[in-house]
Amino acid sequence: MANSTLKQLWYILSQNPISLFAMLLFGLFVLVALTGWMWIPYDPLASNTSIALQAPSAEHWFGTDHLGRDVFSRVVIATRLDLFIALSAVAISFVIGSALGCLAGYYGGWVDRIVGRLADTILAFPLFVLAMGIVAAMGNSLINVIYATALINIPFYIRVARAEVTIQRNLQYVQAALLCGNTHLRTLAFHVFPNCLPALMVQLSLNMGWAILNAAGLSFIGLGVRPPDAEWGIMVAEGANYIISGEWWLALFPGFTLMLAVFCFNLLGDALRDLVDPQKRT
Amino acid sequence: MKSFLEITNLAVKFNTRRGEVTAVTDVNLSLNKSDVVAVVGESGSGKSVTAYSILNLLGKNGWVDQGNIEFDGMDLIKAKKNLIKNIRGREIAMIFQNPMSTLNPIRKVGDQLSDMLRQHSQASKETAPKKIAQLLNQVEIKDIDRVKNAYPFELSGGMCQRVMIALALACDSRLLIADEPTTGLDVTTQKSIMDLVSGLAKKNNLAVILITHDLGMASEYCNKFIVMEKGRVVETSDDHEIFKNPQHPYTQKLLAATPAQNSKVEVLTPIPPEFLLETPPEPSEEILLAIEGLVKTYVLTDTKHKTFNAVDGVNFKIYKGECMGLVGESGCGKSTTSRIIARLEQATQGRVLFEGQDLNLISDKQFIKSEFRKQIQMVFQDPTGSLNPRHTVFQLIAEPLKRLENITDRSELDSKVHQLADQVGLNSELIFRLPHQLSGGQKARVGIARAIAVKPKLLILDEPTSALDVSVQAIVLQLLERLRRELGLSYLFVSHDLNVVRMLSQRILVMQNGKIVESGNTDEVMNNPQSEFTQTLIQAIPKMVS
Amino acid sequence: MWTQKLKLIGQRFALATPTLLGVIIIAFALTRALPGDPAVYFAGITADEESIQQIREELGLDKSLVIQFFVYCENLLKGDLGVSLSTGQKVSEELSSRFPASLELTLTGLFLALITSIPLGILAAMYPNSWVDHLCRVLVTAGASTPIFFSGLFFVFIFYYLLGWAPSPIGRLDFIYLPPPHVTGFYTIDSMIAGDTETFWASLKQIVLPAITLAVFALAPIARMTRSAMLTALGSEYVKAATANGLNSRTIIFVYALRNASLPLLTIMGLVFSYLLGANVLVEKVFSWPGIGSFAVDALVASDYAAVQGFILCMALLFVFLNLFIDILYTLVDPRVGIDG
Amino acid sequence: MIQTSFRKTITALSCLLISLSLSVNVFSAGRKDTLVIVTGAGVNSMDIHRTGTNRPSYQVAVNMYDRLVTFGVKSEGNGGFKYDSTVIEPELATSWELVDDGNAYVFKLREDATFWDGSPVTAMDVKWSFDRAVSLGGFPAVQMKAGGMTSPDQFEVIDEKTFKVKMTSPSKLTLPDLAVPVPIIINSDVAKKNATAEDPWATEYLHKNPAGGGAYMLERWDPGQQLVYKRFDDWKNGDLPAMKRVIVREVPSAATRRALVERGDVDVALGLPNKDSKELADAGKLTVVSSTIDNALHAVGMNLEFEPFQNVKVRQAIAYALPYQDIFDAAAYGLGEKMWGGASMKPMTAEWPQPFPYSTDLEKAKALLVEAGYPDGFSVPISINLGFAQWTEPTALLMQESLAKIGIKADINKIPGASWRTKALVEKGLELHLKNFGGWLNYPDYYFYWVYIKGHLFNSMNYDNSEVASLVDITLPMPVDAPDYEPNVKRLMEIGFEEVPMVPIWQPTLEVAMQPGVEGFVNWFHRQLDIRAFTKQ
Repeated sequence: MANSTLKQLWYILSQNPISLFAMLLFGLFVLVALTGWMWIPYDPLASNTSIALQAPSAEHWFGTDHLGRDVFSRVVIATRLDLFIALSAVAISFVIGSALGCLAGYYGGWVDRIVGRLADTILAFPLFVLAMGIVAAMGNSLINVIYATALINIPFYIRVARAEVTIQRNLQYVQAALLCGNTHLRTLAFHVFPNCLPALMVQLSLNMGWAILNAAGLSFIGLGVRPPDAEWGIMVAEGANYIISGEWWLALFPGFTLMLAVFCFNLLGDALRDLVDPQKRT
Repeated sequence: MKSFLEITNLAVKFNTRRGEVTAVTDVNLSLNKSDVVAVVGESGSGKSVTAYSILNLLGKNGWVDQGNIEFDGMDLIKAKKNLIKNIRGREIAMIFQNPMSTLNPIRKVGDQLSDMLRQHSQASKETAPKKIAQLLNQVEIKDIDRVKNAYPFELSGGMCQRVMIALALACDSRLLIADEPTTGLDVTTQKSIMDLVSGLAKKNNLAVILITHDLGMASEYCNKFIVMEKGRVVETSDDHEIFKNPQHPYTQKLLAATPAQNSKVEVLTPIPPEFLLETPPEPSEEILLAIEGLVKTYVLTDTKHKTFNAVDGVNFKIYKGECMGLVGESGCGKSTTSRIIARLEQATQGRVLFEGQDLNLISDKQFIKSEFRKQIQMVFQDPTGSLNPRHTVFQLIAEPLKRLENITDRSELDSKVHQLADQVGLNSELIFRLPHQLSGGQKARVGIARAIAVKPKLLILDEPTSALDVSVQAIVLQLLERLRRELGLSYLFVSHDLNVVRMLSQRILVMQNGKIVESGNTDEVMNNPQSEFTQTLIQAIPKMVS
Repeated sequence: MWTQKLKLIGQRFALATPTLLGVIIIAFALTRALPGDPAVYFAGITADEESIQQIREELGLDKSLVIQFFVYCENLLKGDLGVSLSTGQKVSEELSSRFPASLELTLTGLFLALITSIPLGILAAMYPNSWVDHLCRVLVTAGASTPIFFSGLFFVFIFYYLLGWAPSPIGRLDFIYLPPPHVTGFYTIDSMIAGDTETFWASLKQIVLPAITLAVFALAPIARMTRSAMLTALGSEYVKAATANGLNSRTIIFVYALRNASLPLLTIMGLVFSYLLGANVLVEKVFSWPGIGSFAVDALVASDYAAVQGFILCMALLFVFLNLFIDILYTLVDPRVGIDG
Repeated sequence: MIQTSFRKTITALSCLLISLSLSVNVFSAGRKDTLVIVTGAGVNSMDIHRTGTNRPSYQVAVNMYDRLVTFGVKSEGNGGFKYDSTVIEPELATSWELVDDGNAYVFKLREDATFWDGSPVTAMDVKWSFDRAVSLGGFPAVQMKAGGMTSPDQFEVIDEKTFKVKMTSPSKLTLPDLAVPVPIIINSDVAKKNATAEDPWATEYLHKNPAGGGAYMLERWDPGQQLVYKRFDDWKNGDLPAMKRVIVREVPSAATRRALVERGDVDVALGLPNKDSKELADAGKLTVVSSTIDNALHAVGMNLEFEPFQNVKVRQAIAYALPYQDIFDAAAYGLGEKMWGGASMKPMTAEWPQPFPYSTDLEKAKALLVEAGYPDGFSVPISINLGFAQWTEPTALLMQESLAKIGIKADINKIPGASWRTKALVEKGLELHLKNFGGWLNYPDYYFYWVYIKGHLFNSMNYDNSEVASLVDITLPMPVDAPDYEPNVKRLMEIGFEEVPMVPIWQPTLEVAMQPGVEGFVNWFHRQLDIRAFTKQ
């Protein structure tokens, strides 16, 4: 059984070298996030104005920033923070969104209508602007960036969970579960929900990328992460002013890493979807 | 002289997630003009693949690995793409199962016909309407103007299939491949479609390949027979001799399993199981379930306050130990009735008296905790969909025990589950498998084991075999009959197939438009039907000519 | 059938009402929660307590939130969105003058995205798992993965600063040109109407780079949806039947598959559009585009209640109407809508 | 077949794109008499008296309106000019004299001065305008008050061309305060025509329609995009400006502004970050003007509400712990005047601003902390204004690092520009923060008045010292040549040195880059754009 799943995984990966690449990249990011602090060459926070704005070299692979900090070390150490923000945000929206979506999809009626309106209301805002507003209103802190990112992603989980539950609800195993003496809520939680997980996992992976982009966008306009903490978005923002004057490495490396991380999660979502449902891959 | 269509040593392979798979090997088939050939087999026998390879419709991941297909002297395997394109629809036409989804859902029927005509230069923009009318007339469609301007969803399944046939006839093709053309249609529609196809074939001198799982239909409409199993041809016959004297064991098994007008449940397998040879116990006089004035009303969502009675005043009784058949076409309300009895839905009106207690008076919450939840169980139509894909066989069978019998002790559960598995003939090594690792018959057994786990008094069988191949159906029917006798269960057997219901039931109810139109003892209903509807139903059953 | 469809459209309108109400409430709550006392902000650099209090009263900020809300709703009904404190203009005027700029940019971006991503998606669906498919997937995913502020900056750096191909990123028109007479508010269209080809080219040049930045970002959802919808359509029974009937591949792909695939595509257009409007905020910042996105960011930073609320309402309205438009389009393309719905 | 059609589409598209990009003609700054300026901030009103008018809008008051008097302007020799706070020159008034024992000024108005509509400028217009400035409340009233003008009663029309300003008591600030952007002369006939009962001062009208007689008129204003000035050819109140048309375009991104001026697409770029300015100056292709802003300081403020900072030793410890040179290098790029490393705790001169007597000495800082009873340090957030992230952020980062070395743990608290005023200046609740304040009137006592007196807006440190309060009170109206002036000012500075509620780091500069041949940027105390002096070859 495990063997056949592995076999299938291998088949998919061999058909899709890009998915394989994404998996490897994902592993790399996780590894960097977990162990980065052990092997970075410089203290990512230590400034040294005498070597500020040096181009990439053997000592400083990605160059140094305007305070003489090592860009490479900062990019590496930022991995953990970025993944943490995205993961927590996505976890929150996953829990809330899928719970609401499942209830709406299973019970229908007014529950569905209220949840649907809620999702519509959130989606009626340009999401990035809404996130900005929330952070600005609730206070400029990391935790609020997480909340804001979580909130704007909730509708997507509602939609996916709702759609999936609506399909699953009509399958006969749900009725079989009811006949076995399960209450509706229990049936939903222990029978229907686990079967919606694959679709939700796909959404989760895709949303990770989204969440990283969103958090980076917010810190780009100065919300969220506080300096001197290294975070990709804020590093691009800081570096943006230096591009025109020729110090491209300040923005390029964190921006590129950010792109690579989002890229990796998007492809991973694709690969997951392939595994879950080859027809639905988009 | 070479025959009209000659398939020799055909082997087809597919690239799938599990690697390269051989779908058919060594298939030989030859057919002459005006032949009507039946390719018979159960699912996975390779009958459709064979048909698709004729027109090179195997898709991107399939290919003809070996063999030859020659049509009227043309080599179709080596043929250039353009040639195949011109043969498709023009020389060889095809009709499919699920006619509703084989027509472009958002294009008017007339336009689709016109696409076809103009593609093959059978008509110009000006002459197309006339030609379309002719075609529709040919397939016995009366209100041509409506149908022409209709979208497929506005037509019934039978009507769509007629349109498909019209498409197939549009270019006066010489060979028609009909791939299970009546699957998914009601019995009465089935007959009219098949009559139409065979009539047109005769009239237009069409050769036909009929791909079907239904031996009865094959015997009624065809003159040549090919039986396939697991990608191989096991038996060929140029006449109906095959029905009298099947050579291959598989053909024998298939033939036995196919319900005929008079077949009994015990003879569905070549060797009848012993337990069925005993005389069945007489049903008791005690009433188990009484349905009185049952009504279920749905409010239609798209129109204002319009309602629709799915079940419209149904009355019947089921005695202890009896199997009651409930027959009707799709949408007649038979499923709703059974779901109300199983308490998966609430009745709008009427009483459901189970051992004298009106179940409708018990609230949902209480019902789940009450004894009744155990006493009424159900076996579902779709063996795959009714098993939670993430639960093992053990979990599936143990679920009702845990929930309803409150058995938590692992060893007790273990022994009970094994006992149940044994009872339904499920090998104990399958117990930790997941549903997708089981065959259709095994899944059906799991469903039955689960349903009888809490020792119900009434078991509702909702089309329990309609998704199964006939050979599997035979075994499941026998299993059900055995369980009824051994455990003294009462059944409400819901099905669209009179022939199947007949074999298990002592009494039969026929339903139409939410009402019961006929009820009585099985023999009476079958031999002397009173209502017109029952008569059509019985007539529509394909007769095995032997 | 048509009356039914009209009824359906009416229903959609009704459905939008609670959404709008929710938007008004959220907008109000959100903006009132913004930190920073606008009275202090607008009192000016050397104001004292007294003048701040005076301004606070002037703005109605001394009243309770409930009263402020009702006053706001009342004004709203009168079509009065208030005065933006940071730009000093009426919010309604401000929005209506800036709105065409955002819309022109977003629509151009969307148009560019559509004409590249739909063919890409179709190609990918026609050859699934081929190199074309992989390449398409990598390209669009890379586009969607690039933070828009990052790509915008580097586009400007490369195409304006280094290569000099693109004009300076200073909004809708270069200094030397005057905006064309206002008809639609879209400079490209208005200049065409006025017959001023020089201004037309100038405005087109200005819009190309920001629109490409946006388009790159929007490629992915459209291309992927096209691909999956096309795959579904191409794998469907009716395409198989059409193939068996010998229809040529052009008819099959465009008349049979693409038209069916356009339905799911239509449903995500609303989302893509709002996605683009959100992305607009950052693009407008980078390219100094005088649209409502950059206006909203500035207003948000300045705690400019009226402007933020106006912006949000404007967006919500736009979104509701857009969805309505899509619904109507959908009803027109898909005959099934309204019958079994 | 389909493929080919796609390919065609794509090829056609790329051809279109390429041809578009190739046909771009690089527009070099354009005609001789038109000047193109890019700036980061946008004008939001034509009326400086209105509530909510932002600082960049003061340029309208400067360029489209006249005042009675103005400050002198002197060349700095680098293509730039600077106002001279010591010289008051005529603008609308040709002469003035102190009357009534120094309690009033009488101004003679220029005989041939007209507004744009050709009507003559009269004393009635001046009176109406000044009445408006003191009556509308808010910022203009406060600024007028600084010059001792609070009530319309103080303004008197003597005749058509003679105007009198009465003071409640003599003050050296009254005349300079008439040279700031606030007391503009408005065409009162036009304004009154557009006034209503609810709006007697025509704020609605003047908000969008300037009505003045200044050197430039409004040609076009697209809020949030650009402001186009057109020269008023009959301007009599100064030398007729050289440029006929000036376009001020808003470009929020500093990097884009740099690119525009560097590529020659615009004539002048304002508000460049120090780094860009320095690099452009080093490159030598452009004229870069970098001049210090009078009476302005970038400083670290310590809030005395926060317990450790109540101890002067802690404040001094912080002053010794700042990495001045690093900050000056990384945040100011060496542009500006250093404000550390002063020679002695007593000021030698009355010059302001002058370096404070502190420099980086971590040992001393550590010792002071121990003395103050904080041997293990403490933790305190550093609050910075995101609106000025260019300098506040690197400064805070370097401070944070350095303070950590003496045991002070400081988290950086970023506050959006909009909330800064409330949090820092009104609530005065920020413990450790970076502040900048520049006094419009260039007197040290004026600076101390705003920053060192309890309750005053810019005293975000909550510093309270009765000696400072009384000294400022006495000194503020005092003429500069009064005998007590210098000792008083020195004493103020001495207290500032000793008590250090705020530690200045450097005196900032204003950075402007111009195309070669463009001259005439004036560094005004109000830091806003004056286009009247620009010339272009």
